[in-house]
Amino acid sequence: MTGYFLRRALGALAVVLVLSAVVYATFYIAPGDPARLACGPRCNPEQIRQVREQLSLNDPVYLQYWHFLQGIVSGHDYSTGTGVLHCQAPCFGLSYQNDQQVTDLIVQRLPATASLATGAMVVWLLLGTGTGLLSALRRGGLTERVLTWLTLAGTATPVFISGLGLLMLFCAYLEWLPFPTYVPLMDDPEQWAWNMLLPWLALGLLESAKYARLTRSSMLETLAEDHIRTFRAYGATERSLIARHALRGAVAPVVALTAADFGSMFGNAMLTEMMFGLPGIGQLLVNATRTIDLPVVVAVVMVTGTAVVIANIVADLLYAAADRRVVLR
Amino acid sequence: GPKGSGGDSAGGGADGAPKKGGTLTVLNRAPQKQFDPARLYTSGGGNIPSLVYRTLTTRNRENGAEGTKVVPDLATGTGTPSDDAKTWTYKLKDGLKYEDGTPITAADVKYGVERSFAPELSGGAPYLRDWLIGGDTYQGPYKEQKGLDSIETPDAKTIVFKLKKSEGDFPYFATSTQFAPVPKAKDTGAKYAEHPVSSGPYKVVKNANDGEQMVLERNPNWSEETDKERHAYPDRIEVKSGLAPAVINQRLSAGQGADAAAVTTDTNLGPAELAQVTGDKKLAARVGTGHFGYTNYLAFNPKAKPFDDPKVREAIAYAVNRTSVVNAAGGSALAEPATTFLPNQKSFGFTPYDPFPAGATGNAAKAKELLKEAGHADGLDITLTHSTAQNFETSPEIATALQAALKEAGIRVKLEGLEENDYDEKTHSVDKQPDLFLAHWGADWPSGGPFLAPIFDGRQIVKDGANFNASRLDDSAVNNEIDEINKITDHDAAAKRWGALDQRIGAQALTVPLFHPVYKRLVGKDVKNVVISDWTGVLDVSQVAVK
Amino acid sequence: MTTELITTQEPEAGVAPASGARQVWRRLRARKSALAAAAVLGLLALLALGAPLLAALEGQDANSYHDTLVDSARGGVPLGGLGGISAEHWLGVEPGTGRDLFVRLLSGARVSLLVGIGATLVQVLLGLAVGLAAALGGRAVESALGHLTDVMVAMPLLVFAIALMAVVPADFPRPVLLVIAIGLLNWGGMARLVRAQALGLTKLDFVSAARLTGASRRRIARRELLPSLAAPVITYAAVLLPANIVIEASMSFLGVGVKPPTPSWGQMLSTATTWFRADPMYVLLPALMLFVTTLAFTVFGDGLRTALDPRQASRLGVGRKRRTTRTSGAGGTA
Amino acid sequence: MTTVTDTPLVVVDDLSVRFPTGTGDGVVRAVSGLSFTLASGGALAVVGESGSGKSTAAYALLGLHRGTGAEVTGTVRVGGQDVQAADDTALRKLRGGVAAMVFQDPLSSLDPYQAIGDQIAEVHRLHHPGAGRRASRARAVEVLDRVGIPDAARRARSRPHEFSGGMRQRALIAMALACEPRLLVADEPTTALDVTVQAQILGLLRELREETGMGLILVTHDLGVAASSVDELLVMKDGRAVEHGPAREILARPREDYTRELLAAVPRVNVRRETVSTPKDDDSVLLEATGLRREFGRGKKTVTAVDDVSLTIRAGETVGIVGESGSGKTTLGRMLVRLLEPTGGELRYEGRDIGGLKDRELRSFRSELQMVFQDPVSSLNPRRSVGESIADPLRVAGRLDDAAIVARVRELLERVGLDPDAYHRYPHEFSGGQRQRVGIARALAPEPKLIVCDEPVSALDVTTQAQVVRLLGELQRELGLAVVFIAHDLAVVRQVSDRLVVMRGGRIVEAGPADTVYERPRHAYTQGLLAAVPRLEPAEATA
Ligand SMILES: Nc1ncnc2c1ncn2[C@@H]1O[C@H](COP(=O)(O)OP(=O)(O)OP(=O)(O)O)[C@@H](O)[C@H]1O
Ligand SMILES: Nc1ncnc2c1ncn2[C@@H]1O[C@H](COP(=O)(O)OP(=O)(O)OP(=O)(O)O)[C@@H](O)[C@H]1O
Ligand SMILES: [Mg+2]
Ligand SMILES: [Mg+2]
Repeated sequence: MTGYFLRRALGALAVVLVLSAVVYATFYIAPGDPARLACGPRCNPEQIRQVREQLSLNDPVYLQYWHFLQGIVSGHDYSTGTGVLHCQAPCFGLSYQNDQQVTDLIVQRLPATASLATGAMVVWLLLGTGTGLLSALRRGGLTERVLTWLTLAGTATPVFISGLGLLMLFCAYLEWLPFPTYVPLMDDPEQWAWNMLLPWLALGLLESAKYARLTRSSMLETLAEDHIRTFRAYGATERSLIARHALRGAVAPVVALTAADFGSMFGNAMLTEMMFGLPGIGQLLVNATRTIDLPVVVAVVMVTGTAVVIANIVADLLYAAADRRVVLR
Repeated sequence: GPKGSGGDSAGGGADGAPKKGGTLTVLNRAPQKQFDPARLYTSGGGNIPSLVYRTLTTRNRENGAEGTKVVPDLATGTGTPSDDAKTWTYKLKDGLKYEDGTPITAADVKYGVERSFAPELSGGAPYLRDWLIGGDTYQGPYKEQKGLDSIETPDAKTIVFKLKKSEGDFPYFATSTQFAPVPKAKDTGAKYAEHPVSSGPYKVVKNANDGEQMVLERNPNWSEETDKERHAYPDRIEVKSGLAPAVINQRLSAGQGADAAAVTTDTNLGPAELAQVTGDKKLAARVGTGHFGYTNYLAFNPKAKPFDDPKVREAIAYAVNRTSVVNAAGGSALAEPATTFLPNQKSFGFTPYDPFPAGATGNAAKAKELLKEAGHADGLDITLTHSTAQNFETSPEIATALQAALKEAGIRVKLEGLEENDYDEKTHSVDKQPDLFLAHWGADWPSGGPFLAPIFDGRQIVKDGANFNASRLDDSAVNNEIDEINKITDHDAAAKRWGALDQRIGAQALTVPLFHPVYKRLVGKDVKNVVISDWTGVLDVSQVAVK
Repeated sequence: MTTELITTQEPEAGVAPASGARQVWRRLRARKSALAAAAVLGLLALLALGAPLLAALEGQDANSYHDTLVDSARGGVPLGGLGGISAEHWLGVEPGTGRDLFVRLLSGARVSLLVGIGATLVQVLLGLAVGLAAALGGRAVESALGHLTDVMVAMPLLVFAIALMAVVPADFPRPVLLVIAIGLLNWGGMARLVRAQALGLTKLDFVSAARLTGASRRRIARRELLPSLAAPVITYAAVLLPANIVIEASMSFLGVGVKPPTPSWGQMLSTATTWFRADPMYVLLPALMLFVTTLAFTVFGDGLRTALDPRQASRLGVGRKRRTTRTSGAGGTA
Repeated sequence: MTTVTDTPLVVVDDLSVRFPTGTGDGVVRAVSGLSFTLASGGALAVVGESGSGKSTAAYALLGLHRGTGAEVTGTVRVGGQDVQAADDTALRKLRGGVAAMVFQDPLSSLDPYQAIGDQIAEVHRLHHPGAGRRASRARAVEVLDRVGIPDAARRARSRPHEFSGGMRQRALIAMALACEPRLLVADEPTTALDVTVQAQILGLLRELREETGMGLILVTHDLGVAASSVDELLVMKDGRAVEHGPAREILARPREDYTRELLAAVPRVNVRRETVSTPKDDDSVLLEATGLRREFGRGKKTVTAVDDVSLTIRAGETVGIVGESGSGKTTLGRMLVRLLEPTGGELRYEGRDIGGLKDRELRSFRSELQMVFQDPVSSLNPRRSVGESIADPLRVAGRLDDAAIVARVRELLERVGLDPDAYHRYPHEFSGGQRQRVGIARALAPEPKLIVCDEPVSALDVTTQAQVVRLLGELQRELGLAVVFIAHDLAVVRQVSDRLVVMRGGRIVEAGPADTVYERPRHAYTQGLLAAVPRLEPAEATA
């Protein structure tokens, strides 16, 4: 087990490193000059030169990247002019745009994204697995058909359509809900929930379709397994068959996929965040991409990449825990 | 229940005299990423920043054209010029205090200006560097502690600026936040923006999420006595940004809960919202209209073929269909057709003229004729560069509108859409500049100088920085005239000369002016005292009352 | 571990049900929804292919402005009901510019289909190449490709697409670039699926038998594995295709997709979002087109999946797992 | 324990089961017109080849076809209850309460997530609703103890994967016992087990029957198993009963041809091989393994599948390898043809060390070492015609042109007893035995010197098994091939081997001329193996 962990952790590290290097290289060759963008709309050459020096943009790219990595491991000192700013490890550097610590920027954005991902996860688990189970149990019936079509429609609706629809319906026409603004959970849990409701629904609905289908097929598969037949042959009721024997096995892939999806939400909920103006990681990334704020872009990609990799490890562990037949190697 | 989902809330409505108190909500698109006075690049000291930073002078907080005037702020007057407007002297008012009660001194203003030279605090306008003696090499007070000699503070109340050349517009520029005082003892360099020391009516109590959430509260040490311009009615101002424009306008029009007392300082009504708002009397009453000195135009590189031939440029000027361009820019309510490069405002020196009268929808026949004269009887193939951003200014829609109009005149246009950063870099680079592209220019203050000089002054052709003189015009007559006008300290007199200069340049068809944008802004239903000056074109947040 | 579905109708257990094209067709035909979806897709393809013809029939083109059809003073809202539907403009005009919506929607269909299908092809090819190489290659190749796949999967697609769009010269044709970008960035899932399936197949004796003939790896991959991979790959491709269409729309929505003035549904939607009150048709039309297209592809893919392999239909998740294998318990002997 | 009444325990009258097929409107008649009765306490074996409808008939006894779409006609009475007419509640009572079923695969038939004791307790509580949780647990331990699980109280807390195959099968039987049913239906309860374990389970069933007086219906394809466990025999073919009567009688004097055929095909472990092929030349050593080793996995989890095996194979001889499941037979066989690379030791083919050669280096003599695989389904590519599969080695060799290849393939097909026109048909169009013939043809195609047959007949019916074994013998003699014949069935191996190798835990425990090993086994393990083989002769069966 320790060996497995060690290997996976090393693999994860490699993935994140490669990812960051690729990002660095890609953005390095992208047009646009970070110094000019940081300097402001009407910088003169002297100012640009100074800013470029300030941001160490004159160093060769590998050196810049190396310093960036160094900062992550051992922190970095920056001059603020009047003093020294120590950016503690893991230090992802300072934003080109306004010298904010990238680590802070990300930490500030995490709650919104985590709120979104968590809530959406609850939605898709409740809705997705719920409808999935229902359609598995009512297979062949009208309920199943209706649910199948609903989930198909769900997968076919991009978040910028469903989100728009929800906004129009609940905020503009019915006026049941305010236009969402992010309220931190700690400030006011109730308002947090009300404001997150629509983003949760929009993202959750999209994902729940996938989960409904997965749950259904997984349930059917499990119900067809031999050990279910055993208990059926001993006179167990259909309900107890499902509750006591089928559910656990059927849920294994769902749990594993949930973990993996939760991880990828950190990078993939971008559209939802843009749609609803949530100050999350995705929004940070899109904005940083547009201004070639390299430290921010690379840091966010590393963080989201790490989230994906860790989530995949967790998913595998959960899968192994839920399904005894799985062997980790 | 969700806060503010119920439609109506208590509130005085928009009529009645404005009173102090209440909370104003500002719903904005762009977060206030920069808040350091040295790094801000704003016309007239900005909107939110000017609530916290007082400057030597400030813009007149009045509606319309009155609002383009410059008035004293920290200083007793708008500045005393001497030596052909090369030296400017200011005296500070009495009783000026920071939020912590300490007095504001001339040295603080000097320090504030000097900070803006520090590369750590990049972002501000370039004028100080170009104007102040020694400014071109000065590296800011962190590297060069002895300061800039061309700024003198003979006593605690007096500050003198020594310039390389005459600048009659200095009082206008002194409205920018670089002229806000910064107490040296409280300066934390790059981190100053986190806790700036307020000299204005409000102080920053919260600045979170990279400027997305800001909360301002009254500064107890600000006194209305010394500040005739800012009203500061609300007790508290909450800025929420990072919102989609559509959401901002929806929220303003719905006006639920706190949104009833909300405004926006950066989001216009888009065409779609305008269409909706104009259909609703109540909403229409809540729309303010503003003009900001701004021109969208076609820029040529007259050094490149075929635009080196004035006839070709003129043909294009004749062929342009300003009606469809205006429609693509949001319709006649949001854009006014332009034939002059200067904005259509008196303060800029606007002199109406139209050297190539094309009418509302273009004059294809005249264009064809000119082309024929230029030897392009079979038509002409050209490339038009634009940005792919959906911004109603340099956007593909406008490019397509032009493409369609030029086609009538036998000019086949190939469109080249560039990504925003790419577009920005290419169009402002001497080497990579496209030969024909959609461009725009806005004024740093309402005067002809900052409008014409960067675009047509030959000495402002920037080799390895941002170049705005796309036509690379380097005409000593024009350059001299610019210098001459800059010596004039009487704004009205200068404006006339700017207008004449504009007309003279316009005849060369170095650009084809297309339209001037118009800003429509929606405010919450409880918002009173809406003031929109022609300086900024947007609602002045320092005048708004919510009670 | 082979677990059979209760609904299994294939008496033979084993690798995969032998399914000739005829059987697949028969099973596909039995599903009305799949047929309906296929009809919709066929219609769509026809519309997309015949777009120039239809435009000529309507007498409009995608980029002509009609200043007189919009109310300039009111932000350019189309004059007339239902977004300006008329005999000349069958689906009305675009607000502001007055461009013909029918032609623009059709051109959008071309882009969507082209990018969707093209990107899927790239993904399939890359996925097959990498997956097969990983399954057949040595330990080093396998782990290198495994990590590469991990990197691809951990990569936030949209961000890279945004960066890529900026890097590539402006005159490179955008739809082609989109095809390459989406294809290049999003093949991880396919590679994992192919690898898992191929690994499963290589454990089967017929592959051992092929090795005994002295066949090279490439021959084994081509002759023995590819035919059996067809079903799962087609099935997964049918899932990827609508997803790719949505990605294209999302990218255009974010402004990094097809370059205007070339119309695309996502880009229309992004400008349309503000118009939902003043001109609802402008939102509904592209939204509906996108929805119907993805739905049709999804439904058809679903049908195809069941038709291709009724037993495997429910087991698409396989592709995801990398380092876990299901084995029927390694219990000892008595 | 059970009240013995005059009414028979099971009455099946004119039972037919039909399955609708997925494609088209055809139906599969799995069982047609089956009738039999079983008295209380009686034991009946249902035998027949694969697909003859044995399981389908057994399922009908518990009404397990209900709700699956199968069409069941005729009457089935179990313990007086009409299974067809019973409502859901009555049916649930019947299942487990009156009749309990033991399924074939002991691993997949248990819930992998729950402790075995809990599963048994759950089943007990289903039929004793009054019993408390604790009482049910106690009962579970009791029955586990009864079926011979050592330290039952502790092992009741184990999960299925912690049990060995035999223990799992015992647990399944214990589960049935927990409900004290009057009838035990066992569907191939021992096919997944080694002979030694099989013997134990059959013994257990016998004991239980004597002790509790319950009836037994044993479904099996193995006549030997049937002979040793029951008094009555029902032979099925194509869904119909072919012969029905006392076991001894049928075995001694089969009346029907089919039964006779079936009996004749059963390999006997105590019958010598008729013609012993003598190696052509005593010195012509073809393949020589010295201290061969193979490990799987890394670190602590390393499994040594084959350990220090030395073996010589001479041209033209047949070497049999036997051993229980997991003893390393397959691994050894695959190493011999270099499908697997040995971890250690030496492997010499015609004097050349081929143990460490790369795939590329092996190519030149790949064709000389061939293999026939166990599973006729997975050993042929379902997407390619059998002709193509057979032609493959010829095409790779590239010596013949297309027409010559086709001709040769047709010749080979004919040689293994198939229609030459089968060239263009696909594997699924063949029966198991035919597919195995295709596999043999493929192995023969490159004219090999050695063929390793890895359990080539274990997946086949006895009748087909006999045909294939015969074919292999013929070919070997004709072509002078060396054959390594791997099987767990000692009787089958005896029919073909000149020499015999007995493996256990990866090592060779005994090796020698076949007859010597069979008749005078020296190693205790070999002796145990031989003793556990079920005997067909009634006299032996009861012994
Ligand atoms: N669910 C089903 N649907 C369709 N056909 C079926 C089904 N179950 C069994 N059959 C068919 O019914 C016939 C009898 O099957 P059954 O499983 O009873 O045979 P068996 O004698 O038990 O064989 P084996 O020894 O292989 O277990 C076979 O032809 C089989 O293919
Ligand atoms: N690829 C593999 N990876 C790990 N362990 C393996 C592998 N192949 C075989 N083993 C292990 O090696 C041992 C010997 O396996 P092998 O298949 O050679 O046995 P066998 O005698 O052929 O058994 P059976 O009669 O069941 O076919 C077993 O413990 C098995 O679990
Ligand atoms: Mg059976
Ligand atoms: Mg084996």
